[in-house]
Amino acid sequence: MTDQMFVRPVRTRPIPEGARPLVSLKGLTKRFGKVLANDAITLDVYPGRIKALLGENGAGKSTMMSMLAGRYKPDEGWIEVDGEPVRFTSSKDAIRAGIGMVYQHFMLVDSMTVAENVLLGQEGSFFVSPREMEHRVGELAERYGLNIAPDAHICDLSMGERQLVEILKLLYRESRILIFDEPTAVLTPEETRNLFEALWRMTEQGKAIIFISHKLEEVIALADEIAILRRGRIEGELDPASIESKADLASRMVGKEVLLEVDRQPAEIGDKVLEVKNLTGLGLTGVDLDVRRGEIVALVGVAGNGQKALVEAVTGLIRPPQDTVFIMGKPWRKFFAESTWNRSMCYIPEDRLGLATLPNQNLVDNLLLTTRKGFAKGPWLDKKKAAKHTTRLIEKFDIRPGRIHALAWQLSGGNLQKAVLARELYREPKLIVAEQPTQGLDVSATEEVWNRLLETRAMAGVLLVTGDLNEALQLADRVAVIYRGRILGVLDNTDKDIARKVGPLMAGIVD
Amino acid sequence: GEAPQEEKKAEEPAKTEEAQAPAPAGEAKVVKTGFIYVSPVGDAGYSYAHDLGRQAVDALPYATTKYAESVPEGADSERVLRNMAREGMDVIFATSFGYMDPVMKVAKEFPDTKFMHCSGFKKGPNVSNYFGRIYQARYLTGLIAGSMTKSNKLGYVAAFPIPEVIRGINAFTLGAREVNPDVKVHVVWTKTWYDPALEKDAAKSLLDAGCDVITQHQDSPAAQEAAQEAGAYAIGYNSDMASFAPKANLTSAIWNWGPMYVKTVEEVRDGTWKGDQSMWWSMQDGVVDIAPMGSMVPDDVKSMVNAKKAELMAGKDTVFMGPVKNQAGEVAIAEGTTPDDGALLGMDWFVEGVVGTTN
Amino acid sequence: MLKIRKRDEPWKWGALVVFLGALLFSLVLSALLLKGQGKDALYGLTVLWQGSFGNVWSLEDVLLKAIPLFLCSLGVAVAFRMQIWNIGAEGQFALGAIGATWMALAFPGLPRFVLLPLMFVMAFILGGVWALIPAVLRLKLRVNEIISTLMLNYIAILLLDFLVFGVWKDPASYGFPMTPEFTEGAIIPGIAGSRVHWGIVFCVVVGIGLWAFMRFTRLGFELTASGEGARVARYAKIRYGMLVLLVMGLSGGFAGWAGCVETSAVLNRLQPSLMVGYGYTAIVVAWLARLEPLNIAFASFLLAALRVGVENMQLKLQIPAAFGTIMEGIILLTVLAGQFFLTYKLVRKPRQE
Amino acid sequence: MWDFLIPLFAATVQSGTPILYATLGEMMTEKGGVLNLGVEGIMAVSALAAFWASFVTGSPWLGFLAGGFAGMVMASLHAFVCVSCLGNQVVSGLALTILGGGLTHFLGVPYVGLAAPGFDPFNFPLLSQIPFLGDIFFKHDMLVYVSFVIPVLFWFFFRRTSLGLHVAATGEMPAAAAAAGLKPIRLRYLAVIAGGFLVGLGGAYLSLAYTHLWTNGLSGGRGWIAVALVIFAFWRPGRAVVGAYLFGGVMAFQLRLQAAGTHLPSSLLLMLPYLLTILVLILSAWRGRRIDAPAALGTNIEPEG
Ligand SMILES: Nc1ncnc2c1ncn2[C@@H]1O[C@H](COP(=O)(O)OP(=O)(O)OP(=O)(O)O)[C@@H](O)[C@H]1O
Ligand SMILES: Nc1ncnc2c1ncn2[C@@H]1O[C@H](COP(=O)(O)OP(=O)(O)OP(=O)(O)O)[C@@H](O)[C@H]1O
Ligand SMILES: [Mg+2]
Ligand SMILES: [Mg+2]
Repeated sequence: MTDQMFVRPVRTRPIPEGARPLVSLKGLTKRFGKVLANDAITLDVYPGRIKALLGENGAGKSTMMSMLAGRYKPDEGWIEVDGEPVRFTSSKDAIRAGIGMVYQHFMLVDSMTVAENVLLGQEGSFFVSPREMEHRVGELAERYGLNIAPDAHICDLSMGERQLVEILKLLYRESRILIFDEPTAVLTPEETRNLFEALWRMTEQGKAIIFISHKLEEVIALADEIAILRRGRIEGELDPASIESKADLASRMVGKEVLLEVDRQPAEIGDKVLEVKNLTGLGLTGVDLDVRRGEIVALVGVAGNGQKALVEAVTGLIRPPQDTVFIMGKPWRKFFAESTWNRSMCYIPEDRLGLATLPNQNLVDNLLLTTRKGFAKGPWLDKKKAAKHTTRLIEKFDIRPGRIHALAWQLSGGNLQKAVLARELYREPKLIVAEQPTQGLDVSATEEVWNRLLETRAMAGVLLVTGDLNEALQLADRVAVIYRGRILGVLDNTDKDIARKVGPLMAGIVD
Repeated sequence: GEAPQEEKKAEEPAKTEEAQAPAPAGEAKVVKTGFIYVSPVGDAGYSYAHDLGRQAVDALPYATTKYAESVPEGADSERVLRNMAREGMDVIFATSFGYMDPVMKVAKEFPDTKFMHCSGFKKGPNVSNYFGRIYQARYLTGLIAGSMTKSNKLGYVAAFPIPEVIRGINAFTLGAREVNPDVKVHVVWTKTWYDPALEKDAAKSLLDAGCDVITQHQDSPAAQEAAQEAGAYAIGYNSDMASFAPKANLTSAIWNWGPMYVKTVEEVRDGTWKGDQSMWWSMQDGVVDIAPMGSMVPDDVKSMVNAKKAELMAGKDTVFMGPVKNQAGEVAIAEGTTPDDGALLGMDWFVEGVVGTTN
Repeated sequence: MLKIRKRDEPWKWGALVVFLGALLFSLVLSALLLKGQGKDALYGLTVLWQGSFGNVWSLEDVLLKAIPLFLCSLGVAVAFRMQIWNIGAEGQFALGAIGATWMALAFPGLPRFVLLPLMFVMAFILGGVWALIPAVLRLKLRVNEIISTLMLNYIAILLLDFLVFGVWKDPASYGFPMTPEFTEGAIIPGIAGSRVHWGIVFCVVVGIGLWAFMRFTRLGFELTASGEGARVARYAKIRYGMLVLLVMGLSGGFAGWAGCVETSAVLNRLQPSLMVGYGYTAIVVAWLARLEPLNIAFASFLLAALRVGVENMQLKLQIPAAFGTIMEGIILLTVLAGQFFLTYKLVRKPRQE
Repeated sequence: MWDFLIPLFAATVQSGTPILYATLGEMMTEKGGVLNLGVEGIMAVSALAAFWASFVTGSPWLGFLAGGFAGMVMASLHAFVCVSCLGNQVVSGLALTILGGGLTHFLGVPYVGLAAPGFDPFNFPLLSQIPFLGDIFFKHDMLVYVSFVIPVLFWFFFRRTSLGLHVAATGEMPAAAAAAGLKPIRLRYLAVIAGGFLVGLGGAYLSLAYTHLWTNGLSGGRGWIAVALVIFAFWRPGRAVVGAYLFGGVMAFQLRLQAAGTHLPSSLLLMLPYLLTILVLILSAWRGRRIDAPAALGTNIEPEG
């Protein structure tokens, strides 16, 4: 159903006769210590076309693009622009060669204005005038029909607007090759559509676009050609026209059969595990929400509409007003005063490395982070027992690398998420708050996380906070839409029209 | 004052070697002396004055000297003292008050070493203490300041409210009020012996408060500078500070340890040195003095001061002769009496005419 | 061409190698400095060695000096572990001395086995409270603890001054700033007649206790975990505020104990000369020891040796005492720079084309 | 009343000046994302260098520059340890303070108590004639007048030059700066070294204008106060001026209180600047604008590839 969300103007465009690639990668190899991130990659990028790059987590997509953007230097191989070999020593060289990149995490300075960010490094003169800079950027935005105030500070902008600023940066530099690393992860369907339209417009002007995404439907809808990367190697290039279905593409990418649908059997509904009653404050207005054991309630909305405050209030990171939040029937204060390490609540935050784990500690210590009370004997900690349980969890969840002494930062995103999940489920929670649990994960990891979450319904209620509508529809029993701190509606997933109803609500449109 | 600096440098290596070489047989006994100072020797100030004394000893043909500077008072000095004693020093001069307890401790461990402790009050079989009556010099400078002031406000930048400093302030005040009963002496404490920036600030605050003669009980000449910049007068301390502020410096109250240090070392050589003594040397002994007065001091003042100095040199110490009133206006030293040394050494009150507190 | 690579595994003996390298480097630099001053560098270093380890009494001195350093560094290390930058050990040391003195002066007649514990308790309390001020300021008002602890150092020293120049001044001291000498019961005795006192045994006990606490207890684990920040602590349901208070209280208490031991065993009274900067050297020690209690014992012994040895140099070569401080600074900077190699390595880059 | 206040304010300006230089220096460093707690040590070393240069050459201006240069040298040590070797910024700063203190004590011994040519107060033409203000601001030495200009330059640098923008971007988000084609490592070096230069000028002020005499421990805690003032000033030069003069004022005031004859114990009066520092931090925290701090302050840039 989500496949129809993006409709391309022209389905396929053949490479024009005699067209020369704008950029060619010639045998690029990059190692990080023992990891061979990129292995002799050879790839051509043609003007006026969108090339999608597909691959599992850790396949080496970002690494490859970072070399193209001058951030990393290749160990072997070289890059050719317009047929000429080039050597980039810094981003500046790449920018000069017309290569622009929008990183997975936006590279914007929050405290500066849009104009300052766009012109950073491109001011053109030693002395600058804020007024003049804003003028220049304003004109540029107008020329491309992008609606953005050049004097706004980045910290006041939504994710979609920030993306526009990133695009403005590339436009200002007149980049000919535009690289987008998972640009849609933080966007609403509406914003994604706008982005795609902007991308198509840019290809019409002869720009080449490289697009990295884990969302297969987007790739199928957008790309002129698809390159598949597996374990650092190019496995082959596909013509989107030859792809039969998402599942087909997925199995070609992973190299084995992948089911893309999860099997959601209704579970037995139990008591209320979370109840939010008329919560006003913390940027929220009159929020009512409840989650019962056996169901998954998805809270969808564009990032920055109050989800963060709600999640932090529920999970005890900030204090909500009195008598608004009840967990397992107990008032917030009472619950957190009495909560035990297991059989209560667990939180799977968006920030896996910074919040959910200790980056510089090993997996045992990271297991202990939330379960330490289970391994305590009086004041003492039983680390031996913890190590044993860690080993067991590593096996059960297939966390790689399978060593208990691996440090958290060494794990890939998917494995880290699995580790967090393993730990939190070990606590046998009654309420799970999962925030963007599959963001940045590839299809197979996503599938695994989804299945785990569905399984937990047997013992717990799940509050799933996500910006990915597809995910919400796949998993949730009920979907609550949040906009500007208000819940605009709670829809039952049995509703056939749900997909059509949620979109407008996310944009704040109530009929 | 660059000359002494170079001199010192030039002779040091030679001296060190000499000290290591065993004493040539058949010659008279060599007296090994050690000095420890609380601050760097530098070119002015308290430790510098002591080091001039050391140099006088060093010039003796039968004496060698060693010194350690910037030795913190307390536990560290104990170790330095012990090391010096182990090195076989015959006599050790510990020149700061804070070395008192360490000296007493180490002296017990090394009964054959003789210890001279400056400015303290404890003594033992092999420990004597000594100090100088710098208040006599202070009194003379007070006479000058009292004569020279127009605003009748004198400024005193002082380090710590300890008896030595308080005594100096009192003597200065008594001198000034002797020639000019309307004079008030304003005191600012810096709580540091040596911080030119702070001292200068303190002097400036006194100048701004209307003082037109500034003196200090500090180790740097910063106050002199401040006075000169403000067109006021200044009186130095420790050594002759005229060179730092030639236009402002009226005179300085100075230490001159050389003669007595030489005398002590002589006693050690001759075996006549005695422990368990308290020696408080005075102007008569040549240990304290005032530097030559500046040209701006009128001749009548000069001769008045010289007359008073002659009395002191003759052994007539009338600086604290009663009646002396305290800040509250009560008679603290009765008419016709002079406090004994014990009372002077423990002085912790200000005389009338001092503006400030002793804590 | 060399290039930087992150290590997959931490370098096993790296910390030791870096430390020894830093030591060597700073010795070479110091030798150059000596040369620059026209001294015989090799002789200088021999004298340094002699002064620190040359004979029994210098070893005794080193041990004596290592005691307050060790206790202060333990305190510093506990706080640093949690990324609380307590650089106020100096002030907490002063407050500990004040606390001990208070008890010693208030109950001079008590027997040793009562009075000494009383002094230790009060030193811990006052040192701890002094450290709790910045902790509370940080938690409730988000006041930067680096600055507040440092400012409290200056204030503590002036407070000590105020006391010994005022109410606690010994009437028999001729007005000089010092308290009366402690009674027998308030003095930590030497071990078997030597100058090394029982404080060293106390250090061993405290050191092992802290080591076990950090390594084997839940609170110790929580403390390290909180080092990642208040938010992570909240996430893990660790009582962050409570831990900050605990850690600062401990930190200040340890420094306070150092003050107590130094006043009681070495000075036998309170006087301003107590303050010689152990609190600052403690930071160097703690960092050199990578915040590990057992390493701290080693590092504080080493730095104490440096300090004592430098005095020997001063005496023999007329070198200013600050020479030791320079070496401390250089060692610390070198170790910091060298720790780069614990997580990264330089590899030869294959030449292209 | 005015007889008390005008000299007080004039003294305020003077004792605030070295703090102002140092505060701006630290602010420059922090704008680039590096915390340098070595201000105290840098000030001490540069005070000595300034003194030495002026003593040897007889030119106070050369001394002033030498102070700045020494500041740069010390700061580049910090930059090397933190920016290149990823050392802990807090500890490296402390090490610098320790090293600086040691170096000054060691190398300064031969100069203790010596005087070098320095800057003397003079009446600034015309401006010193202005009633009140002239007395307060324009009867000082040249370096005070220089310090009036620097905050303006500082402001101009960060608001009106591209280099300033680059430095600020590096302090906020080095990765973004790198992605924009800038060189964050170089920019950080620049910020730290330029900051060291300004701190060095503050040190030079101490030995060339404040007093013309050499001594150890000239900096006397001013460096630390400067670090605190940066927080108080919310990384803005205008507020740094206010903060520096506030401190100058308190230092001048407590001495004047003594000179006028107060009965408060001097120990307590001497605590005032330090108490004020804490108070100032409480006040700035109370206004609660954490966002003003450069976002990447205190974090190192990990090398890549
Ligand atoms: N800076 C680095 N240091 C060490 N290893 C790295 C570094 N960056 C990437 N790697 C490793 O290189 C491999 C490729 O990583 P890369 O980020 O390119 O993958 P990706 O395809 O972009 O994955 P994702 O879909 O998760 O974004 C992974 O194994 C990763 O762990
Ligand atoms: N996760 C956190 N993020 C930010 N600040 C925190 C965090 N945890 C604690 N703090 C700070 O520490 C202070 C005290 O923390 P503490 O853990 O004692 O919580 P509290 O608010 O006092 O709750 P209670 O008194 O109910 O235990 C808080 O007011 C806050 O300023
Ligand atoms: Mg990636
Ligand atoms: Mg609490």
